[in-house]
Amino acid sequence: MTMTMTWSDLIPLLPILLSTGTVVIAMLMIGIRRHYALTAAITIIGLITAAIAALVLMPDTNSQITPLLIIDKFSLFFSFVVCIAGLFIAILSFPYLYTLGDHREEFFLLIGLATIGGLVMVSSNHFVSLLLGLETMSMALYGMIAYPLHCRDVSKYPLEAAVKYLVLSAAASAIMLFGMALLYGHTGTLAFSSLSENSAGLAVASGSWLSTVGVLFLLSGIAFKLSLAPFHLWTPDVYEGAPLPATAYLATVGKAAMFVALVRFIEITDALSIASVLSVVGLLAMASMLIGNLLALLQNNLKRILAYSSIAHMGYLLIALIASYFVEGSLSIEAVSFYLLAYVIMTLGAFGVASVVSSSQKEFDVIHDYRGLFWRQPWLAAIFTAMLLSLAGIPLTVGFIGKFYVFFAGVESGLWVLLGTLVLGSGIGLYYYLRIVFRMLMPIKEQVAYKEAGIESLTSYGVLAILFLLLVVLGVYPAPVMTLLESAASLMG
Amino acid sequence: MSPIPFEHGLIVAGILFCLGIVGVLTRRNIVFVLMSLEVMLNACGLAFIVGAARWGNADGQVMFLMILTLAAAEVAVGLGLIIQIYRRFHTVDINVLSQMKG
Amino acid sequence: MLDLIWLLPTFPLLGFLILVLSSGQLSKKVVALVGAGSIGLSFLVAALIAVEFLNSGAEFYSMTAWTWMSVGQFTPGFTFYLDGLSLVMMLIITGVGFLIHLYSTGFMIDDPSYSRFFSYMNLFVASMLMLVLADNLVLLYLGWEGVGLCSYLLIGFWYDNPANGAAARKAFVVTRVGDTSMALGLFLLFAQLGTLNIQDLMGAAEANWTSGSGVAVAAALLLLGGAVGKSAQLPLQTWLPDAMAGPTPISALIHAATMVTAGVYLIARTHILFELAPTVQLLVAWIGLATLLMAGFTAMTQHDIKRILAYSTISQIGYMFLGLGVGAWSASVFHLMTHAFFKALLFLGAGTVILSLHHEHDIFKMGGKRKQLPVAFYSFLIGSLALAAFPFTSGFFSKDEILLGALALEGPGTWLWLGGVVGAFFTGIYSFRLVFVVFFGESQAHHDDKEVAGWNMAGPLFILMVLSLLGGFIHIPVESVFNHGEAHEEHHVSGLIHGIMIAVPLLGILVAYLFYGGRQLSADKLMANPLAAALHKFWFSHWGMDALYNTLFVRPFVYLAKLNRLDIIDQCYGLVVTLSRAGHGLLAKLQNGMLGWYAASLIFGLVLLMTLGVLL
Amino acid sequence: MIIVLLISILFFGGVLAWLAEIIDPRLPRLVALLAVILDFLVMLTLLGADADGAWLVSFTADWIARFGITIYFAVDGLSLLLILLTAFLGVIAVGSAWTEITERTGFFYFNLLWTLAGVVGVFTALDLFLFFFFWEVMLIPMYFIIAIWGHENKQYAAMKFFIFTQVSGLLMLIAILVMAYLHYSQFGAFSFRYEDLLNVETSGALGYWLMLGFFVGFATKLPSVPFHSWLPDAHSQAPTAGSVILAGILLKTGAYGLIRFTVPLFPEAAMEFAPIAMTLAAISIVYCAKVAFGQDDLKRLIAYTSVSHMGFVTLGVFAWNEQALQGAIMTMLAHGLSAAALFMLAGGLQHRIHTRSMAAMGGFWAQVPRMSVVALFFSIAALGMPGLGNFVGEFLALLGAFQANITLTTISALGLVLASVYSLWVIQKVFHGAFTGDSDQQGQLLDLDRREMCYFILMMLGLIWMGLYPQSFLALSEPVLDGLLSSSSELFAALGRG
Repeated sequence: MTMTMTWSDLIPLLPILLSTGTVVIAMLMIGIRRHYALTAAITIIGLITAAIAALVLMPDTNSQITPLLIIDKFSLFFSFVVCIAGLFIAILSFPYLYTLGDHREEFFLLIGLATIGGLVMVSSNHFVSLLLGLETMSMALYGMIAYPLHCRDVSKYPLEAAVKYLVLSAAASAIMLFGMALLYGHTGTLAFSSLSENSAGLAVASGSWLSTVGVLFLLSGIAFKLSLAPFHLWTPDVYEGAPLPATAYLATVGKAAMFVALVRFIEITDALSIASVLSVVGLLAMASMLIGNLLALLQNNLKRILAYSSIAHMGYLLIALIASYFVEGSLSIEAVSFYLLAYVIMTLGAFGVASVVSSSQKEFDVIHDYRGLFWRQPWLAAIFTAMLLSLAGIPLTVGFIGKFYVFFAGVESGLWVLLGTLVLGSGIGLYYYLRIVFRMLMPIKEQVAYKEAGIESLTSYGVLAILFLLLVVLGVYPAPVMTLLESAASLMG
Repeated sequence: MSPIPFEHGLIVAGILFCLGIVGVLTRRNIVFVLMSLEVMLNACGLAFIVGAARWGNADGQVMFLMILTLAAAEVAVGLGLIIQIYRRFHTVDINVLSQMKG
Repeated sequence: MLDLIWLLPTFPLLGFLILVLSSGQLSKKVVALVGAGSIGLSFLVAALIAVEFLNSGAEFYSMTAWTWMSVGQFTPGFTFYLDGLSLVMMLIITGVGFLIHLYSTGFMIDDPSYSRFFSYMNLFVASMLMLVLADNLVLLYLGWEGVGLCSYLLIGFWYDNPANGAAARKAFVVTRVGDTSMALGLFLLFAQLGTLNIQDLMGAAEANWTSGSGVAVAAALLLLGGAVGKSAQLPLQTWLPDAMAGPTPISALIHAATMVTAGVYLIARTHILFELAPTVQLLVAWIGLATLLMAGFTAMTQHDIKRILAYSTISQIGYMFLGLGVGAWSASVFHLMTHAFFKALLFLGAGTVILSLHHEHDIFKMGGKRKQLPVAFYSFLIGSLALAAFPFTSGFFSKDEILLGALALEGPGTWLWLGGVVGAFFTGIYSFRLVFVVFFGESQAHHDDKEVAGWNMAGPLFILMVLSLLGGFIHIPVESVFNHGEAHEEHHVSGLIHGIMIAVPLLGILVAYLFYGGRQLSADKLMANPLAAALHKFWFSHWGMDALYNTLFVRPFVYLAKLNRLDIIDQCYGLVVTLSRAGHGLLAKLQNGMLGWYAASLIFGLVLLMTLGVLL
Repeated sequence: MIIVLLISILFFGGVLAWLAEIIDPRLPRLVALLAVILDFLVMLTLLGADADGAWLVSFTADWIARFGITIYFAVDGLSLLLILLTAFLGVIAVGSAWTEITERTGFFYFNLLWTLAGVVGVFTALDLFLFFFFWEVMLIPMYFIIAIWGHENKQYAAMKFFIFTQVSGLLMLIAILVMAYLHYSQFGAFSFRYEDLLNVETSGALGYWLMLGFFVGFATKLPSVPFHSWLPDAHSQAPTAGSVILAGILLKTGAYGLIRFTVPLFPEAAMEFAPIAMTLAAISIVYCAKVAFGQDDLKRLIAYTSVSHMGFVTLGVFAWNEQALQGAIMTMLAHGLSAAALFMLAGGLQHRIHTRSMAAMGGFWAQVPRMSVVALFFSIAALGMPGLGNFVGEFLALLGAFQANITLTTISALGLVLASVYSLWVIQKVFHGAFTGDSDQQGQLLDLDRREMCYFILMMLGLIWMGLYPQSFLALSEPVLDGLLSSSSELFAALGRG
């Protein structure tokens, strides 16, 4: 293939281009005249168009744009997910930042930027594009995490969170890069496709010490970004310190995009065929499931609980990924994709509920703040409960279908030990999810003064409603999405 | 003159990388921590250059450029945050940033 | 007419329902009418049926009301089966039952929960009739449990005294042990022979099992377990004395005349099975003998008028078991009947005494009541004569037959006979000890007490007196039931034997007289002897059986139950919780918020992966 | 179709009840009552249905083609009996909550009806995915019922209940998935349909493990030792209606699962496992009877007796012959009524004297004669008095089990004795003896009112009917059992059993 690009190549890139355009316009807009609502509107519209573009392109697009990006059903599906997630978070952050003093507009800029990074990551099959996407997103995230910093009355510790995230993720990136360098040194290429088999017959899968060490370095870096145990320590602090929308973004898009890239890398280069890598991934999965759930067990801070539970969920996802190595067919990739989708939906929902009652001045992120919510705001509580039950993998919710998928993948490839751990983990998980639910069911003693929801937060309620619908519909009738994913996943595996 | 063998270059890069790591671990002054991160990143860059030299293709150099930009950006943001830290705590010791735990 | 047999249990059942549903709204008159009347009606029906059946000369008659359940080949039905044996039983139950109900209408008149009493009584009679009329063992079991339940309810009738409740529970649980063994017997029989219809069962057993075969022995043993439970024989006899906590008519009806003899009925009913298991049958005899002797000894030491009668009941049923054991089937049934007469008489008499003396039970607090309580006196006199088998009273004939039957048995027969005779001697002693102490000698207290005995109480007593005296001449039509295997050959017994059997009870009575009547001999002197005292104490506690069972079963069970109140298994799950909490605490410690530490963990993870990568 | 109707009546009835609260807080209970009664009537129409093949009625629709998952309901005699029980106890439960539940009535009856809907789904779903779906669905509303309207220690109880059933459920899910996958590898297509999975060849160690997966799932719900420890807490903490549903119906889903799935799907493995299962059953019977006797909390006591009684079901199922199975089923039905009634009585007492501790009770007979008679009746039923339903069940179960395993049956028979011990102990402690309540309660302890009486009388009649003419129930389940037995008989013959 050539490095040159034709105009026709631009069409598949539309999602990326559109979101980039959005950012540029928003930036100019801010430069000309600060207007909160308008900036938000631009970002939202831009992301919507990008999402639509991805949706339109999805049915029949499968092209390698330069060696860097591959735009196929799989990447487009996740481009769509990323855009929508970004969109929702943008909508949610509108009321959240509403009361923040000045300079509120740039936040949407950062969301846009991060989204670009995410889009690049999900469609990258080259180390360069992976690095670009990843770092674009990370840079934006630093900004988002530290965002409320400039105004006096901010409850949480954005600074601490930002610094921790900056230093650690930079270190992680360095480790990842070193792994890339080793692989490059071993095979002489940076493209996944040629990593699998190159002219010199030096493949990643060849399992020479260089490639093994390289893959392990790479994995460590990725494991950090996915906050898999034992690389998870940063997660709760950053989640807690960051403003809710940033946390939501980090937790959803940040994780999802990274995982998609990982899937692509593994699937194309077949890195799991290295025995040691396979077993290491397996151990990562087990450790994440157990440690994540155990850490969340008696945690009282909602954000931290979700942080820990995300660790566990990444562990669950790894099971499906490992399964993809054992069996033919696309089932396990489907499982990964569906679970990611489910994970994004329910995590967004959970953070969304928290953010509609919170503002940048006062966040309600201690589970005790939600006592009696069921009797104060039944619908909000119902949504929250649904999200938590979904995270716990109870039927009628998308989370159950996701878990079902993972179980099936695991069963297909006979990963009994991992499945056992999964059962154990879920058992522990139930405890802390139900703890929150129980708080909401408690009779109301004294009112917790939530942020009074003005007209500006209507949209975010709308978002929650949509997420709830998705949760239930996909939980009860997932067939259409399944067929879509089946065809998308069949491109790999 | 004969080219430097691939392994040697890699070993140098590795040593550099480890130095960076040691720096990050041992330093409590956040400025030095950032510098150590730079060292790590540059170690990667070196590794890429060595690889490029081995295979005689440009990808390595391209990657190095990317790494430079990345490092620059990291530092930019990092320094911004350091200023904030200094404003608040009048110190640049990283251990002041330990209010969240458990 | 015969097809009206279903009416027998129905009348009492209706009575029960009426009394329960009315929930104490009816006046005592109506209650009495319903309560006693229902039994009276079924006695009438029973009598008519009996006449017709005997005239018809049929071997048996059976009618099916409906099929209870049909599961595979297991198809017990609500089927009534009438033959000589069930005929006798049915007449005893309805007849004596009616008299006792009649008596109760007077006896219980002051009791607040009058109708509750009669509802239980009616339910009891209904179940008892079910028991004896059942044609299959499952239906029999229904009656069997039913009477147990009623016995429980009636013993605990005065529930506000916990002691009565305890006695009632004891009675139910102890008999339940027997019942369970019986149920197992049923399971075994069904598993082996594929039916529980008694007649088919007996046929099949005879056809398939050789005498003394293991299965037969096992089945017979299990049934025997049930029998000893209900009939208060060794080793399950301990409940009966306590059962005296109930109102006296109850003791008369349930714990003397009818229910306690159910065990005898069961064995007689399934006698073929026992004949197939000679060892078990002999065991029945020995159990009977041991029980009658033990109870005899104990009866001589008791003070409580009802407990004396209770032990005498145990001992008399011991005779019946002895008879069954030696194959004198009809003799046992005969004794069952006569015993029903005179023991009911005695209990009702006792009831009159107790009622007249304001619920005084201790015989040594009575005395000289001959004039004061004539009706009771004559009841006791006649009853005791019959009980002691005074010549030509009803008890004499029946006991005579049993002992002769024992004698007829080769091998241990002689010993059994001897034991029986010794028992008869004690019977004489304790029965007349009672009479002399209560009705002769100088009066202790309650001088002015008038005898409470309205017509409805006196009437039944008179009838029972007559029956106790002349019951011996009744002929019970049970040959057709026991036609096989009965010790028929009328081998001649020497006059000496007869002499002994007549003399020994009289001797007993004489001894009783010497001690308590004429006071030529003094029990107190006897007591002075430590050995005798110890023996007395030992016998008084009925050979320490209660204490034994308490330490063996009751206390350990209660102790364990209390000990494990928290359910050890639940605790184990608690352990899991503790573990995961500990794990949480441990891991949470690692989240110390130190950036340096986090970076270190990052590197540590890297190194870990490397090492794993190298190792694996 | 009619089955879908059955379930949707309850689902929408629930929603309606919730909405009705807006109009009047006393309206939901009415809505709920009507919904359940309507459901019951619709079920009765099924009695007339004539079987097409194995099922009286069945309904199939596509759901998730990717995995060959279908919406497949079917009803046969067995399921019919159980859903009838469900609806009947549903009525009773609504009645028991009538006055007890005063706050958030709408949401309460919503949960109540959804639990019932879930249970009906469990009893009728024959696509194992669908089955599992309902299996989990019925838990959530139950969790709410316990967690919101429960007593002092509700969070612990609700949590324990949920986690136990969930974790065991996941094990079952794995087993189900393996079955579907085996079907794929043996017939080339995923399927969760009952009939399809019956054809799956499951032999050897794998089959054994799968069977265990199902067994644990069901034994936890049943519950059988050692998975029983959630039950005492759940029962004692739940509001009366909750206990009624739990003891009356939810436990039965476990037994149903054993009969419908565990043994038929894995005959060989089940055969191999039978001795262990029966041992567990015997232990449940005796052990829990003993623990029950040690309790002071009345509801806890009854809860343990439930475990003890369900032991007879396990025993019967794994003895796997006609008498035993019929016994198991009768026990399920009879225990459904008797346990429900006992819990209602306990709840009634707690409602009156605000404690469940038997130490604070005694001599209530004179105070509340009607209640005492009712209590006496049901304790007598519980201890297996002939002429009442429980006897038929337990007797048949033991009768059948005896043919399978004499020793264990003998041990289990001890349960009959122990049952009499604790039942009579309760009567003695609560109703007999001298009045020990607070003196101010003397005389002002309310007896059962007309409404309560009519529920209890309904249940009494039910038990008497079962006891005197069980044929009308046995007849319904007989064809089902014949089918099951004949399908496994030759295998059993090969193994020298049955």
